[in-house]
Amino acid sequence: MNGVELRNVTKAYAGITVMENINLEIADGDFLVLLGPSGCGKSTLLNMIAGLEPVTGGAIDINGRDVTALEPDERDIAMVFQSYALYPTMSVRKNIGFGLKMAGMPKPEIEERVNEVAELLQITPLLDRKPSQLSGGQQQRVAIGRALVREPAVFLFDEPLSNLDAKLRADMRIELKRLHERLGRTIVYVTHDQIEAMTLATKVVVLDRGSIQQADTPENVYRRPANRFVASFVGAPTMNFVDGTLARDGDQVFFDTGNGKLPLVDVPAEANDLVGRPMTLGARPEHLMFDDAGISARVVLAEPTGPDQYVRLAVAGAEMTARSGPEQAFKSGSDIGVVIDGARMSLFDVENGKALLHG
Amino acid sequence: MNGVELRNVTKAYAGITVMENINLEIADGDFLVLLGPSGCGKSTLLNMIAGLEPVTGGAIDINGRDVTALEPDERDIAMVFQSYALYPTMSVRKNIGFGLKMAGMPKPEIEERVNEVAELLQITPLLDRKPSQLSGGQQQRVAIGRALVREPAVFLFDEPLSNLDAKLRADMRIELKRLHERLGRTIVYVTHDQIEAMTLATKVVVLDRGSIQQADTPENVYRRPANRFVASFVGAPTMNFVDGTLARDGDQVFFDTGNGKLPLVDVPAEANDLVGRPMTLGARPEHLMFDDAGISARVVLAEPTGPDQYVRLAVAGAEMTARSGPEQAFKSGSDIGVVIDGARMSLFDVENGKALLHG
Amino acid sequence: MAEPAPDVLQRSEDRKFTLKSGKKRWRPQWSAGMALIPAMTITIVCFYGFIIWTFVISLTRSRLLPVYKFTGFEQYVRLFANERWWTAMQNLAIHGFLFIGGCVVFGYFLAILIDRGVKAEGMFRTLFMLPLSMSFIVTGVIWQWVMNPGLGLQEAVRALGWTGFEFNWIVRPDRSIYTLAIAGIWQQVGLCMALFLAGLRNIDPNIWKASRVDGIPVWRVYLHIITPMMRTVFFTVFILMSAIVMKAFDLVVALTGGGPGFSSDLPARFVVDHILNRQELGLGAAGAFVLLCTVIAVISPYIYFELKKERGGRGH
Amino acid sequence: AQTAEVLHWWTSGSEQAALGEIRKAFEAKGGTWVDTPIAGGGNARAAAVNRMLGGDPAAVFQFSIGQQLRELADQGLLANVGDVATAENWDEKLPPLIVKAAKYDGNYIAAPINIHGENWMFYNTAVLEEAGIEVPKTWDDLIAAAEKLKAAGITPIGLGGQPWQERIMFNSVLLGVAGREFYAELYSTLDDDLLKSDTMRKVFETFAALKPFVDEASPGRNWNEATNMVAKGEAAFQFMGDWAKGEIIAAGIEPGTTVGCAFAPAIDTAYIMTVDAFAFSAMDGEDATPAQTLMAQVMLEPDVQIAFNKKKGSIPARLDVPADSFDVCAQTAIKTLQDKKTHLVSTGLFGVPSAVSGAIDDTISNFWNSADMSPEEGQAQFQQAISYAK
Amino acid sequence: MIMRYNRWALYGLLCLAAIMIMAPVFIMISTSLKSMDEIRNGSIFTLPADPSFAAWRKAWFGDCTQTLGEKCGGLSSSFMTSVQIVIPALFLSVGLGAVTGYSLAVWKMKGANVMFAALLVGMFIPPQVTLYPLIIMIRELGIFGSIPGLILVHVIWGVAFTTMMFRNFFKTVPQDLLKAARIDGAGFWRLFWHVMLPLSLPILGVAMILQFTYIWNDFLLGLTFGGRSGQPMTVALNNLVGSQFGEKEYNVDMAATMLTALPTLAVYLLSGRLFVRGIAAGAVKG
Ligand SMILES: Nc1ncnc2c1ncn2[C@@H]1O[C@H](COP(=O)(O)OP(=O)(O)OP(=O)(O)O)[C@@H](O)[C@H]1O
Ligand SMILES: Nc1ncnc2c1ncn2[C@@H]1O[C@H](COP(=O)(O)OP(=O)(O)OP(=O)(O)O)[C@@H](O)[C@H]1O
Ligand SMILES: [Mg+2]
Ligand SMILES: [Mg+2]
Repeated sequence: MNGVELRNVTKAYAGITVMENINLEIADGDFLVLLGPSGCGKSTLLNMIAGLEPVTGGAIDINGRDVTALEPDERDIAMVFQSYALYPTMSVRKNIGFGLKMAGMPKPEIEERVNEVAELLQITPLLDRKPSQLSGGQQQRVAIGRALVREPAVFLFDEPLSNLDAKLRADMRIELKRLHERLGRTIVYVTHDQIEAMTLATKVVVLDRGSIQQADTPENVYRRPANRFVASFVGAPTMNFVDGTLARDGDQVFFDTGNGKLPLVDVPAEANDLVGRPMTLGARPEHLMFDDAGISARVVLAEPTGPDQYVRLAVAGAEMTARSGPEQAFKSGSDIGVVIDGARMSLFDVENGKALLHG
Repeated sequence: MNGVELRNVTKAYAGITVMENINLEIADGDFLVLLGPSGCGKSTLLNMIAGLEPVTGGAIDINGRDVTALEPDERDIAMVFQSYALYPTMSVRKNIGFGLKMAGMPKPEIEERVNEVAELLQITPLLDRKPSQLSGGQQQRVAIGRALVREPAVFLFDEPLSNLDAKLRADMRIELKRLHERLGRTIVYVTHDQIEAMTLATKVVVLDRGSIQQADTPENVYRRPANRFVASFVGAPTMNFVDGTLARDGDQVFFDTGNGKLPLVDVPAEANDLVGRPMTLGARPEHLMFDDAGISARVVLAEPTGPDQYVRLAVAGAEMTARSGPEQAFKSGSDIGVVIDGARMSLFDVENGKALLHG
Repeated sequence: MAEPAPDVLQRSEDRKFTLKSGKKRWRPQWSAGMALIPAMTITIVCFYGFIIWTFVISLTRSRLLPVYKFTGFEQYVRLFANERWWTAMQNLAIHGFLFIGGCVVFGYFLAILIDRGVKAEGMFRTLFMLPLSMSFIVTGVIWQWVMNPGLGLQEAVRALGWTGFEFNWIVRPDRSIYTLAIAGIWQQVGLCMALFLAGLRNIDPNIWKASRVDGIPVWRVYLHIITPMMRTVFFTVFILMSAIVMKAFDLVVALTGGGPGFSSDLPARFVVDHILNRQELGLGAAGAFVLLCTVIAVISPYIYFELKKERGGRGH
Repeated sequence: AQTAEVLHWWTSGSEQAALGEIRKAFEAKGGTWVDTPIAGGGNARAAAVNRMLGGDPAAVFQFSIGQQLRELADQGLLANVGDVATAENWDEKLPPLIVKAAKYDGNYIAAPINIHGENWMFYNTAVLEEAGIEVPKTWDDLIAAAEKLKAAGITPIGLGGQPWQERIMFNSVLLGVAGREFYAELYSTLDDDLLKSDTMRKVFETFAALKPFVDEASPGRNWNEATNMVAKGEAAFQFMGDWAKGEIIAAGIEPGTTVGCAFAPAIDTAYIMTVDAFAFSAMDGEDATPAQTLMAQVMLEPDVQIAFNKKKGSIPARLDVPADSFDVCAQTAIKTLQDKKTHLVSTGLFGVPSAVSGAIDDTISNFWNSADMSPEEGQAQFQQAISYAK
Repeated sequence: MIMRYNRWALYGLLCLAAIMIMAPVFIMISTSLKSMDEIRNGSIFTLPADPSFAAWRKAWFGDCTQTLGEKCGGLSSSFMTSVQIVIPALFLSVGLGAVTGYSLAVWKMKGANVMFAALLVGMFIPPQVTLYPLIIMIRELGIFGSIPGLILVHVIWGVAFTTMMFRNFFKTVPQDLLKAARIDGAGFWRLFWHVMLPLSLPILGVAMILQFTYIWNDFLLGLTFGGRSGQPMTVALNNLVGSQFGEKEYNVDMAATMLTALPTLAVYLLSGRLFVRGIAAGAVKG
């Protein structure tokens, strides 16, 4: 198989297991994003693919070749680091071309390839500068150039945009996306920014404490999180969670928290089986809808962000966030009616957090 | 007057002027956010208020007292830094109490106030740890505690959340907002993250290259930017800009880019005066609306972010971004009709970028 | 929210702790100036004052004791006509080059070896630094033994059967200067190793990862990437070691006594010998002054470097 | 309160024992001796001067007599012990050259306590016998003998390759080749004509001819190791001062038996003297304190002179003490010195200004250690260095 | 496999270096355990046939049968003097260096760089060269020939080095930390005492170790400025090993040398790790 395959990969540092039994297939041309909180093992996984960290157990294939015992430069990969890791004393040109030189490529050819890559990344005018004379965004571009020029089968990115400011990050994100579309090469990309994950990925892998929580399309990860961890990690503001039971009053389905009944609309039929069972309801802010017929909620705080407005509500003994347009005025302390979009909600097992149903 | 007042403040480093003639009034209890690109002078301004950098010219009043010549600790201010700047060798308790100790407060009283603040910030269990044993978010909380305990008239924050990851940043943001509401103390807050600016501020000051571009409520800064710089800096994805002329065809108003006519709906009456004059149209992504009756636009790229979807469109010779809900499917290369919400658009002078009209 | 605000939210009425009365207060900058007084006094009086004194004395025919009868630049004429002085200056160049170069090369090499992630790193590190605890006198005494052709290494190797083995530099006028470098390097290589090791540890580990992905052989990474990044460390080592070279006195006395003849003499010893033993204070002072001028010529690039670097950046 | 601090560089066992004799006598007379030993003449002299400059002088300090001592007196740093000297009539009892060096302005500023001879030749009698060699009387003899010894696999000359040792050998050659008058005149006038003379060139030629007869390990060697070479029969000759006797005795040999002593080959008889002396700091004013006076007096008492010098290996500074209790070498020396024409000064610690002395050491050592330097070049350098230094 | 061989070569080289570096020390120790006869007749590389600590005893206590009265000439008598010199001199010179370095690095004063550069020159002046004016200065201060005078001299010749260490370290302290402390109302001294000094512990360790070595091993300054009462152990060592015209007892010489080096040796053995960490903390960041 082309692409990358991890088979039963395990990793331990000094006897402490940090990654257990990872199985993952990355198809050729995929843009795979590894998402997860700090310390969950994203970098470790990436380093193992790159060959920078030996695996403790299991095997890694790249383009159908078992590379588990190979050196990084033999694996047909390239890597971009959060700290850029440019060679500070070399010019941009040398930074990009050094790997080729080491591989014994003749000079004119190196020159040509460096120029092509520079053209592509629009850094031709910077080629003779030192990294210290570049801005953060430019440095990141050079780092990408250094990876690009190797024309590897797989690109590995470790939080490449974290050191950039918000505006630049958004721009670079779009550039990366375009680059992927043009090159069609496999990319494994680490981030803990879920906007990046959602917009860039063709496949998202959510990690927590060294194990894979969900590996799916961005849409599914957002819409159909496999468990409560994924649901809470993906999405900002975070999903609202309340504990309670599903109840039915004629046609109307409620979620009873014990302190009030949240009305749910458009609930799928499968929910009937779950009535009466204690569980956790998850509802994203944009799926709370204002409706005078709904349960009465007290406005705690309204945060206008420009295009939207996030409203903190005290409802049914819980605190929840709803999203609304920027126009509507919310007065702190006033009351408003709320219903929940049952067609978009998620229900989780109270015990193990597994998803029971997605609306 | 209570609050902070800057009168004709100028700052030069080694003869190079970096801030010119800044006049700014910060009312008592305001949450003022300084927003601007890197290097525009936000930190410099904050440091001048704190007394950490001497002003080159002008004067600064805090609570009606001219503090221009005073030392930082005499100014009745407290400051929180991006890097937290906790004293690495002191326990959390000592970090928080250090300022009081320096001011000669008796031990039991210090103890009491440190405990109160710790209680408030929910860091009581951490009091005996060293900063290195805390997570980023906890460190930031301690840094805030250190400021809080001084009970200053003005709090100064220099990008306090930039070093935190996205999730934590969102949580801390809400906490800060609450804190401000409870304390009612004046806050001056530096950031280059416009979401923070929008949600936290009662007043936003946008700086560029050492001068104030706009000082207004967050809503006005977003909705009625004073000039093109402010319009482009605030908002993500950024506002769409196209150059052209306003044209009228009967009831229908268009914006003619030379390559096509963008239909505008609900254009305010004042726009009539501007017809025919060359100018720049600014329209935010959420104000591009899909309407089969509109101008035909080609879909370049669709980026689903979870709750929303950003669609890059090639239209009338320009590239623009529109926002839509997550459900609608956009096929790259397909065509779709678009109109612009004239009631929300902004028009800018081509030459100096000043706003001519807000819809 | 109706939650009652705790006390801390009310500003204490008693604000005297944070607000002192408005009158002019003692400024910390003044304390900073005051704190510099002792060091500044030492610098002006002891360093520069004494240099000037040395210059003044070099213009006199002082012998055992300073006498202020000026004879113009006669001492310099004598100094420059003195073959021993020129040998010493030439030796300074040779020794400086070999000693500093050796310390840098071997220190860096050892640091790299240790940095390759060896077990028992602490043991090697400590072993390499042990000679540092010895004085130059002791170092000289030990090496005098080891290098003595009749007693030391040469004899020992010959006793093992290699009768042709020769290691008699210490008694050869054309080689004895190299023995100073050997003993000096032995003593100081540990410090250099520690400095370099610390520098290597400060290198961003991602640089290593990047170079592995690029497939760069380890030696080339050190040569082309790491070494240029360690410029400040090299500079620190250079400064520390050149201070030692300039002051080299004890080692010469203990190891070769400047000999054979004066073939391994160094300026510092020349000067001290003339001032303290020869009762040629004036001549010694002239030598000292020339030596100090050499010092200043050597370290002024460093001074310039310091000033420039700090004007450029703005700290952290 | 007859307390005197005595600063000296006699730290080895025999030196300490010798000095102990003076101390015993001093304490017997009611003095209190405060001992400050500092090893190494250079160190001790520097310390003595520095302490004087620093206002914390040692009352009595070992120093070399001659010009540098006079310079101290010039600065008013010394006390004179003229009263003792007059009372004891030192002028008569000490060799005139020493008297001259110990005086400043007609007053004694130091007490010379012994005389070491520098032009001694020690030899291993067994080795000479085995090789069938007589004790050489001229340098040519010596060179001929050395050739033979070398062929027999014995190091002809045991030399400690340090400048001062090389200079001792050179001065012996100078004396032996040019004669005592030349020697005396050369070092008292430092005259250019003499330095450039043919005689001088012959001296350098002879000296250069000795180069092949030392072993490879010679440079840097301590004198006592060289002495041991002679004692053990590894080397045949050593040209060294009479202090070498101490080392010979330490090796269990009585001087004059297995290891013999003779003057270095020479065309006439002379004794190159070097003197150990103690000077007196001005504690308050020019005049010596009672403790200093007592010390000066004790040091030159005949009994003390004998006891001290026997342990030290030197001969008394006073030429009027009985010689019979000394060893044969010392007796020879004492006898020789009765003739004032034999009195010569060493260039080491007195006799010539220390700048000249240093220049001599430097050039001699340089010449000795430069294999390819011709005698002419050596002579020229010698002359030039002296003319710059004087 | 290649990795395996590389590893062997690596350890081989390290061990070789270690042996070369340690060999002279072993020679010293083994010689100090031999008798004089064995030294005269054997090679310096052979191990002592009959190890004996007699030489060590003699070096430490001296030989009372030979010497003049009150002192037996051993090192023991001056050990305490050395300690009395080293401890105050160490604290004062490191303290002064810390304060000066702090003041130069943290408080952006005009001319701080010039002053620093000027001070650096002091690191290159051989102290012997300016002995006379220093003697006169110390005399005028009325502390010549006493331990305080000697301490002052050590402070003078140590200040350039310690200042450099501390200044370079303090330059790496983040500006924000200093700002925070100033807002907290910490002035010059309190900022130093409460914030900077605790921060500088690693570099303090390095400066202390090196200064300790320099001061402990000093001979000339002790000889010149210590007077009679302030003669450090190195002077006693010199008296043992440095006499020009006496007999040589190499075993005692070596034992004495080892004894003199023991305190510094111990310091290095105990603090090797601290040393590298300290240097890493800033001495080399320039
Ligand atoms: N060299 C190492 N030795 C021991 N433990 C390590 C090492 N490197 C990483 N770990 C541990 O492995 C786990 C995963 O670390 P990793 O760096 O992969 O996290 P991450 O997801 O990249 O975090 P971040 O978002 O902060 O970069 C962490 O618990 C970490 O403490
Ligand atoms: N100490 C200094 N010396 C010289 N120039 C300085 C100094 N400090 C700041 N500047 C300059 O002043 C300008 C404003 O800097 P400032 O740090 O206030 O920017 P900022 O808005 O805080 O940027 P950022 O978002 O990167 O923190 C910049 O051009 C900067 O280069
Ligand atoms: Mg990571
Ligand atoms: Mg800033």
